[in-house]
Amino acid sequence: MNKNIEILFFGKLKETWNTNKLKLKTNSDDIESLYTEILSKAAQTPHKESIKVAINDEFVDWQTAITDGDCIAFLPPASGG
Amino acid sequence: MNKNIEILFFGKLKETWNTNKLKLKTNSDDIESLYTEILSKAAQTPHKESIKVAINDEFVDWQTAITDGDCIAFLPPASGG
Amino acid sequence: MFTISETSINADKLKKQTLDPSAGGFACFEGWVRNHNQGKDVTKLAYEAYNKLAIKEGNRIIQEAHKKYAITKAFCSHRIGLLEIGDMAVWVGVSAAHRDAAFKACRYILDQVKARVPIWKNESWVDGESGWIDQE
Amino acid sequence: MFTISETSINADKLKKQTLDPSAGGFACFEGWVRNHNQGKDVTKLAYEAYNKLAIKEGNRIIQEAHKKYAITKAFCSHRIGLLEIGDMAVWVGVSAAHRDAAFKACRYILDQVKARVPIWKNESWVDGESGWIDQE
Repeated sequence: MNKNIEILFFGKLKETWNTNKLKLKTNSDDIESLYTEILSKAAQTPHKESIKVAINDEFVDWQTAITDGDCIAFLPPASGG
Repeated sequence: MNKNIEILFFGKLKETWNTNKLKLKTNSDDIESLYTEILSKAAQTPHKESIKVAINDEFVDWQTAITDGDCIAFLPPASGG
Repeated sequence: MFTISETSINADKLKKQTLDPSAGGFACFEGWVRNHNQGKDVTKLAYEAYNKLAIKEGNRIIQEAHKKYAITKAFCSHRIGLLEIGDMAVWVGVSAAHRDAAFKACRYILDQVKARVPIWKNESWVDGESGWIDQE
Repeated sequence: MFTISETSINADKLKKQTLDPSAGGFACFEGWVRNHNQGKDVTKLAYEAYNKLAIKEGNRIIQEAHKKYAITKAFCSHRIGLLEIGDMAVWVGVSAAHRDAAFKACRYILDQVKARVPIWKNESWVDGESGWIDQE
């Protein structure tokens, strides 16, 4: 089923995807599939193992299901402090 | 040989000897002997193992020789901070 | 409490909030922007945050510190946006009855914030280049 | 540098002396007089020092911290005389390029000062009694 979602990119992942935000219609059922789907839009190959994912402002794991209207974020390793 | 010395007491040792300073003439050759000599003046029995000793503003050990004019200090365990 | 600050961090105010009449120990850490990092001359520095998640995660860390250590109060604030050399980037302060808990909780909060709170550093260098910084 | 202070410790001044343009990390500890210690209600507190030896030993500790850890500057000041509830008794601050050295050196200085510097605490309690305090 088609879902309308929003994707946020942070830090160096903004450069990887050349944007900080994507709105798209997806058939992907979970974040893992969504990530594979959007890899074709990436300018460089991201280091997937270091990426954390969030849905609607909360950390989740890669197997979390996507539902219509979700805001999904891809986060590189934190480098604050 | 007789030596003129000064003894300083700090912290609770002032209560033990009821003074913060003694001037005396002593035949004791080292601090250990001096301590034994002045024990008779103590109001309570001090806990010798916890006492540190100094001569002329520097830590020394109990076997250090006493010379004329020395200022000897008896120090209970530190409790600053 | 964990906060994100878009303007200069007010260390005096944070310290006043952290001190407590019942707590005899206060430990604090400040991180400052310096003109040199990992061998490069830094001209300026920007921090970006995923604000909502950063505030949630930062406050979870403060709560964890309260559970792990016998502390009275703990605050942490992280600056975001464009910072100049000499600006404060992060402040952590903890009050506690005893020094051991104050030190350990202060260190715990700082380490966990650096590792887990979604904030990213972007440096600009004298050679005109800039880049996102990987964790130390 | 280690100092003995017969009046209120000026934490702001000490902090300014400790911060350094090359050091991105600053760790600090403050010990405050509280109205309760080891289960007793404290009304006032006095610290006595063997000044000359305390200053020598305190500065030796600072030198040791410089040898053991990669730090930039370190200061410690201990208050003596009669203190009121709410007064600062001790301040330790360390600047360093990295947080680990700053934290460890700050803790080292505090612990060593408490253990080795000839300073003694005398407390007065609400029951009218007073006494010299043994180490924690």
